[in-house]
Amino acid sequence: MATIEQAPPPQVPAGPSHGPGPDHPPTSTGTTNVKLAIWLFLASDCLFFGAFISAYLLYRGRAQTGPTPAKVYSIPFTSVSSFVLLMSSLTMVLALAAIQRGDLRRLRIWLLSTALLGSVFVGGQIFEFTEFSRKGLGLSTNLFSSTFFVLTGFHGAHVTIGIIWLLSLWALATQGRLTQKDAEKVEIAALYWHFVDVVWIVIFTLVYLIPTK
Amino acid sequence: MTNRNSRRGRWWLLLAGAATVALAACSPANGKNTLAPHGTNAHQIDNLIYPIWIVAVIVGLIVVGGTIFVALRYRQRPGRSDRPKQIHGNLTVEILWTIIPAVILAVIAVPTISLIFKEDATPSNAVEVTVVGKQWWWEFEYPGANGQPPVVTADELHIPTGRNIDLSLKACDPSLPYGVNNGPGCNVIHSFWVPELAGKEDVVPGQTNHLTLRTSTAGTYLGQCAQYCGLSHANMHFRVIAQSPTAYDAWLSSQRQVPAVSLASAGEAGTLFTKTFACSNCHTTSSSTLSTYGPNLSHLASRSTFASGYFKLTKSQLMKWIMNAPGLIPMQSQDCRKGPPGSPGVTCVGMPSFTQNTPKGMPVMTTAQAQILATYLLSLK
Amino acid sequence: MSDITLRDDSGATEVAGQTATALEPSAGLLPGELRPHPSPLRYVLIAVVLCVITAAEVSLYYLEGSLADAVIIPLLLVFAALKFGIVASWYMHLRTDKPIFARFFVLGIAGAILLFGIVLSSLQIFS
Amino acid sequence: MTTVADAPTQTPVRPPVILRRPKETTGVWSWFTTVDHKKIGIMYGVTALVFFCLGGIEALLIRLQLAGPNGTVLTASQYNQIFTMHGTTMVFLLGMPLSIAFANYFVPLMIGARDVAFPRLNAFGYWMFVTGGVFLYSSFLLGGAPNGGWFGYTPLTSTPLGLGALPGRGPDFWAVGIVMLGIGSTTAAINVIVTTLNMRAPGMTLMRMPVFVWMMLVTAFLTLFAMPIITVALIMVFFDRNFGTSFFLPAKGGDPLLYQNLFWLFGHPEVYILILPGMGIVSEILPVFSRKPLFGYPVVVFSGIAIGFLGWGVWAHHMFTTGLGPVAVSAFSLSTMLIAIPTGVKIFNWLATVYKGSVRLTTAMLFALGFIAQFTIGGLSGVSLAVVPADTQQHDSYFVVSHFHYVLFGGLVFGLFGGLYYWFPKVFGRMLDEKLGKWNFWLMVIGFNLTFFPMMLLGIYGMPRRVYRYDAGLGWGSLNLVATIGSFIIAVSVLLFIINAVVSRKRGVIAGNDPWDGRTIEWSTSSPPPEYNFAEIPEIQARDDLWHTKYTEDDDGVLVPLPSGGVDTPAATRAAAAPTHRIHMPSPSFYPLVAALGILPLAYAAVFHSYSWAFLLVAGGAIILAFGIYAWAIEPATAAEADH
Ligand code: HEA
Ligand code: HEA
Ligand code: CUA
Ligand SMILES: [Cu+2]
Repeated sequence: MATIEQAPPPQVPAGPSHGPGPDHPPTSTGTTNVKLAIWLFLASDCLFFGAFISAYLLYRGRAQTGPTPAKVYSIPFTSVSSFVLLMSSLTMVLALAAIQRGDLRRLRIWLLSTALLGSVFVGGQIFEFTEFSRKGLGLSTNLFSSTFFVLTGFHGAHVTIGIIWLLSLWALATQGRLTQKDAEKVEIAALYWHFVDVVWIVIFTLVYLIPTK
Repeated sequence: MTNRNSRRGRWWLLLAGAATVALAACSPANGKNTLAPHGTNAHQIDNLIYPIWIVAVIVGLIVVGGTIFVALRYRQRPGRSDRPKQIHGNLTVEILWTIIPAVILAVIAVPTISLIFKEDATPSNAVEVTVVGKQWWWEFEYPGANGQPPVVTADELHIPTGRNIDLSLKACDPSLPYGVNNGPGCNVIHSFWVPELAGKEDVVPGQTNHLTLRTSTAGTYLGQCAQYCGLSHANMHFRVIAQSPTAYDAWLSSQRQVPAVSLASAGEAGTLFTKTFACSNCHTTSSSTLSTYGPNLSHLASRSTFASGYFKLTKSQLMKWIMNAPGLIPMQSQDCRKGPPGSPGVTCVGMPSFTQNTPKGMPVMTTAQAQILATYLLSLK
Repeated sequence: MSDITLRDDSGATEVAGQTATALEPSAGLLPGELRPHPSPLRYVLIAVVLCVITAAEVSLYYLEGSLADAVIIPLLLVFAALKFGIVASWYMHLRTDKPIFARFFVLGIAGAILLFGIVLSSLQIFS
Repeated sequence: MTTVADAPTQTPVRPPVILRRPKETTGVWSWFTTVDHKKIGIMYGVTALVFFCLGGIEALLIRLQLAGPNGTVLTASQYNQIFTMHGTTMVFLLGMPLSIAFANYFVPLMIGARDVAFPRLNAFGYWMFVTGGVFLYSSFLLGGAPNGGWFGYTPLTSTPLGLGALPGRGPDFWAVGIVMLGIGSTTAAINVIVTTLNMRAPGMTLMRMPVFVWMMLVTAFLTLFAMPIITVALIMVFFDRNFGTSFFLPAKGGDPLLYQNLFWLFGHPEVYILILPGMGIVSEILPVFSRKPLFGYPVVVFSGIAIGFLGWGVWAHHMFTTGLGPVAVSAFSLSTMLIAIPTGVKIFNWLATVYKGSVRLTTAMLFALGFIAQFTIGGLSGVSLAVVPADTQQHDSYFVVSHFHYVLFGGLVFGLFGGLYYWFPKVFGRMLDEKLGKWNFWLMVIGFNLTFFPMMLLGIYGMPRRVYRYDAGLGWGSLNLVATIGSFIIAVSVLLFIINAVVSRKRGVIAGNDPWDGRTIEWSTSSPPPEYNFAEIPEIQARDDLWHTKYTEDDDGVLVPLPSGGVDTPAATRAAAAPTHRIHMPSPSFYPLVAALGILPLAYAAVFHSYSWAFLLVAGGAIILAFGIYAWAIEPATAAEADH
């Protein structure tokens, strides 16, 4: 028990070196609780999307009535919106890099652009959904449409939550309440955002690009 | 513990054997006892499971006995040191009690898997019957051979002894008239179980499962739906009547006959059946080839039970049923008189009451009317 | 004595565990990171790579019919996996972070693929 | 904040919060705002036990109905609601939360932490559990309780209300309620994992952690990965019922077996979620009352992990009769049998722990021993179920009902009761009465076996489960009567426990820090522990750290008390001493409760969305939820006054 005296916890200097400030006390694994938690959540979310994706894969060929996937997909359109979401990942890391440097102006710019790109994606999705229903493919038209809407809809809901999160961070940043030492707050949001992007990468391939009978 | 004393081992074996024998001996002769097999499949299962149960009882006795033993033997008491030796583990014994169960399980697995495949094999030279599970009764369809139409009946499955019966289990047979795949009331999972003949097999909408029955003992075996299927799952009975092949053939050809009394010649009963109470929305009495929403009644009187085999087929019982079926077996049938099943706005699972909950403008059934109907139905041999 | 527990004064619950692996403050690193993040330029380059792969994916789509499905589908899957891997390892920093995060993530993904793969094959999707 | 010395008077710039920061740490209101893991643990425990009584009363109704042929206590419709709610309650509102109660209270104490990693999230998880439970039970008053069985097979449950396959809105309540509970248990799982991985005291390596902590860690991972799967399945059920989709409606090509796969992909890990905590508790109790270390600690830990992994590969053993085909069925039969191996290792290691020990048959120990014996019976009947041809006879019969009550009641509940007797003194500072405890135990053993052993026979004699009545003349009457009598004996024993707990809490013998001569560090702090758990975070030097301050082994490995051992050691004194410095604990907060309350109207709106007023619920719920989350995010974990 005497060893406790020899192992004083590291005194963490606050200040320009934006290492873990007093908000980041030592932990057994050397990582913060929040970061561990967000990764656990993302791991769990893999099974969430996995279940929806498998339902989609099971049912995509089983459209009994109504238009088939090939009839309704507009690959150029979806490619563009996939591209937009992909690029939002870039702006997201740039935002993180900015706050790590302490460049708060760029932080705000990149946060806002990420949120904007995300909104463009969601907007595109809404457009796509209305387009589909115009072509006679509603949520309940057939199994393909049900699984499609539910899968992409829940993905869109994830994106929307991400947008709200980013805008909240942006609002904090504009009030000067998000500074260099809060880099981790941005990183957590970024991890969530990239995850949503990565899920879309999978959806884009499995749902849109792979040919259906 | 075991190899030190093989005499004790034998004692356990004896005890376990005795326990399982007792299990079988004390079991009721209730027509549903899995330990009283009369079918090939049920026999095979019993032969497989008895030795496994004996192993299980032995393992159980070792563990339960061991628990009681260590608790009592090493109990703290005056005169016993309370400073036991600190044993942190022992890899050898731990490996041992990993391997021994593994070996036991491997031994169990071999006959298990061989029987799985055996049961799955398509039976040769089999009598084919389609079994349709509906909320909450069973329909049986005998395919018509050489251009003959099929025979559709309910509640009682007739099979010939000494033959393989290949049952196709479906939730609905779309190939038959009115066998609407999406008709209400025939869209949930059931499970076909005749414990004394064979293990159960589910009836899953959208797929066809198979089960092979075979028995050499003529007799009546009780069956019941085993998968929870809603309000009256508990009442979804049926029976299997195993007959000699000649008796079976005779039965089947009698079922193929045109019903004894035609609707047209039934007089007032015909009007009541088709018009006044629109029984014909759900049943037919004129053709044993039709699958209908409710049981096909063309040869009702040739059965000994009705309503999922829940009631003996007597006139008084039948009258009670006709007048107020949901009073005898719970059903979700408040809407049933509003229109044929499946029509929009009609939530109907089961048979309505004709004396209660009558929609405006519709007649309430009198006892006299019920009697006319029952008499008519009981004339349908 | 009480100076030993000075960490307590930073408040919060996170006070509890203090072990040898405690966070060392080191410039530019967020907690849990082993190596610094790439430069913004590198990020942009990665984005370019991602765009190229996406372009390849979309062009593959337009080759459907002229190329056998047996070629297209595996290629598409490989491309998707590649993009997934790049984003996860560079943008999500799994490359430079402590391996514990990658382990969780792989557990989730591999678990999902394995389990749902079995489910789908038991439902005869592949036959 | 009882422990904080006078706080500075000057108030720093406060973030804009609308609700005043709650300060009370005692009194009724403090329970609504507390973020203390111990208080939340107690709340989990009490609430779960209340639900146990509700589920138990439902069980008694079931038993009354089935006591004889053609029972008339309940109608068919009532019976179906009752057994569904009984299963749902026992699994989601007793089993999981009571385990979480122990985890909440004891994981931080056993690893030497001051609190869990996310105290407010912890509170939120609890409030989700309460609101989810209340939501489920409110269905009795609002259009009928769930009635599709605890695994809610489709298409029965997913058929839209209007088609009438199942009466009432029960399945809607069920789907939404389970999703709510899932949110709660997922947050709890994340909390347990992060706490265990990150907040261990110095020296508390993974292989020094108490087995209970290990098992909770495995359980938390299972929860984390199982919950999303059932969430998806329930979302699809909900859409089928309400939005015209046909995921599981065969008439339009949907596949009911997809649901079964998804459900059991959750459901089987779920049963290990339920049993592993019990196994952890037993692994704590046995060594203490045998005065011997756990036999083969690493093997017990690894077999727990192995069960966690293997548990993912067996789900289709619930679907042996659905026509999967012989290959799939054989594979799942084998994988199911495989689980018996690590489980058996645990059983034998436990017996070896007691073997040649110095056994004190306290109530806690009796429950642990009862666990071993009865769980084994349940496990062995499980192996019989894994033998597929036999399962085709036993499936959906009372044999299965007997199997899972032997493992769930004989295992889980016995383990949890053992835990209650074992840890009650730590939590409340007073001992539970041992005499009443023994009555409690023996009545429960007798009642339990009287109830559930006959069910095994009933299954073999052909009685299907989930039937509200059976005919006379099937020979099932007397065995059912025995089961009913047994269940009332269980009820008496539970009643004795409640009396014991209520009385002992006030008048029980004062426990002291270490009443059982414990081995793990939760016994080194005072009973009940102070808000900050340990005045000083202990430095861990060995597995069973506390034991090493009291005892050692001589050359032959025989136990030898240390002359200066026990509560007088410097370490123990230090741990339990009054703190010499200020320890800031996270401050109470309203917002976890607010956020959870925001979800409640949303849940009702989901069920009643077709009514015109439902949008009011949506709006109200969304506003409350958003307010709760934002205020929570902005509010510092520790109140402003304590910051400087
Ligand atoms: C705590 C919960 C729990 C636990 C731990 C288990 C453990 C096991 N269960 Fe059980 N099970 C349930 C809860 C649980 N189960 C529930 C709730 C259901 C029904 C759900 C429903 O339908 O409502 C169910 C249903 C169920 C079925 C489906 C039955 C059916 O519906 O047809 C099967 C089939 O294989 C099964 C098997 C097993 C096996 C093999 C184990 C094994 O893990 C057991 C292993 C333990 C031992 C075997 C004993 C100790 C070992 C030894 C002493 C070693 C030596 C042993 C041998 C050599 C054999 N269980
Ligand atoms: C942990 C899980 C658990 C526990 C502990 C229990 C406990 C009990 N169970 Fe349950 N049971 C399930 C999980 C559990 N069950 C599940 C999952 C199902 C399947 C459901 C389905 O098919 O969908 C099931 C189904 C089930 C059935 C089958 C129903 C059917 O298929 O038709 C039966 C039948 O007897 C039954 C009986 C009992 C009994 C008598 C108890 C008893 O041991 C209960 C003992 C408890 C009490 C008796 C409480 C006593 C308390 C008081 C009396 C105090 C009163 C208090 C105050 C007034 C303050 N259970
Ligand atoms: Cu049909 Cu139960
Ligand atoms: Cu299982």
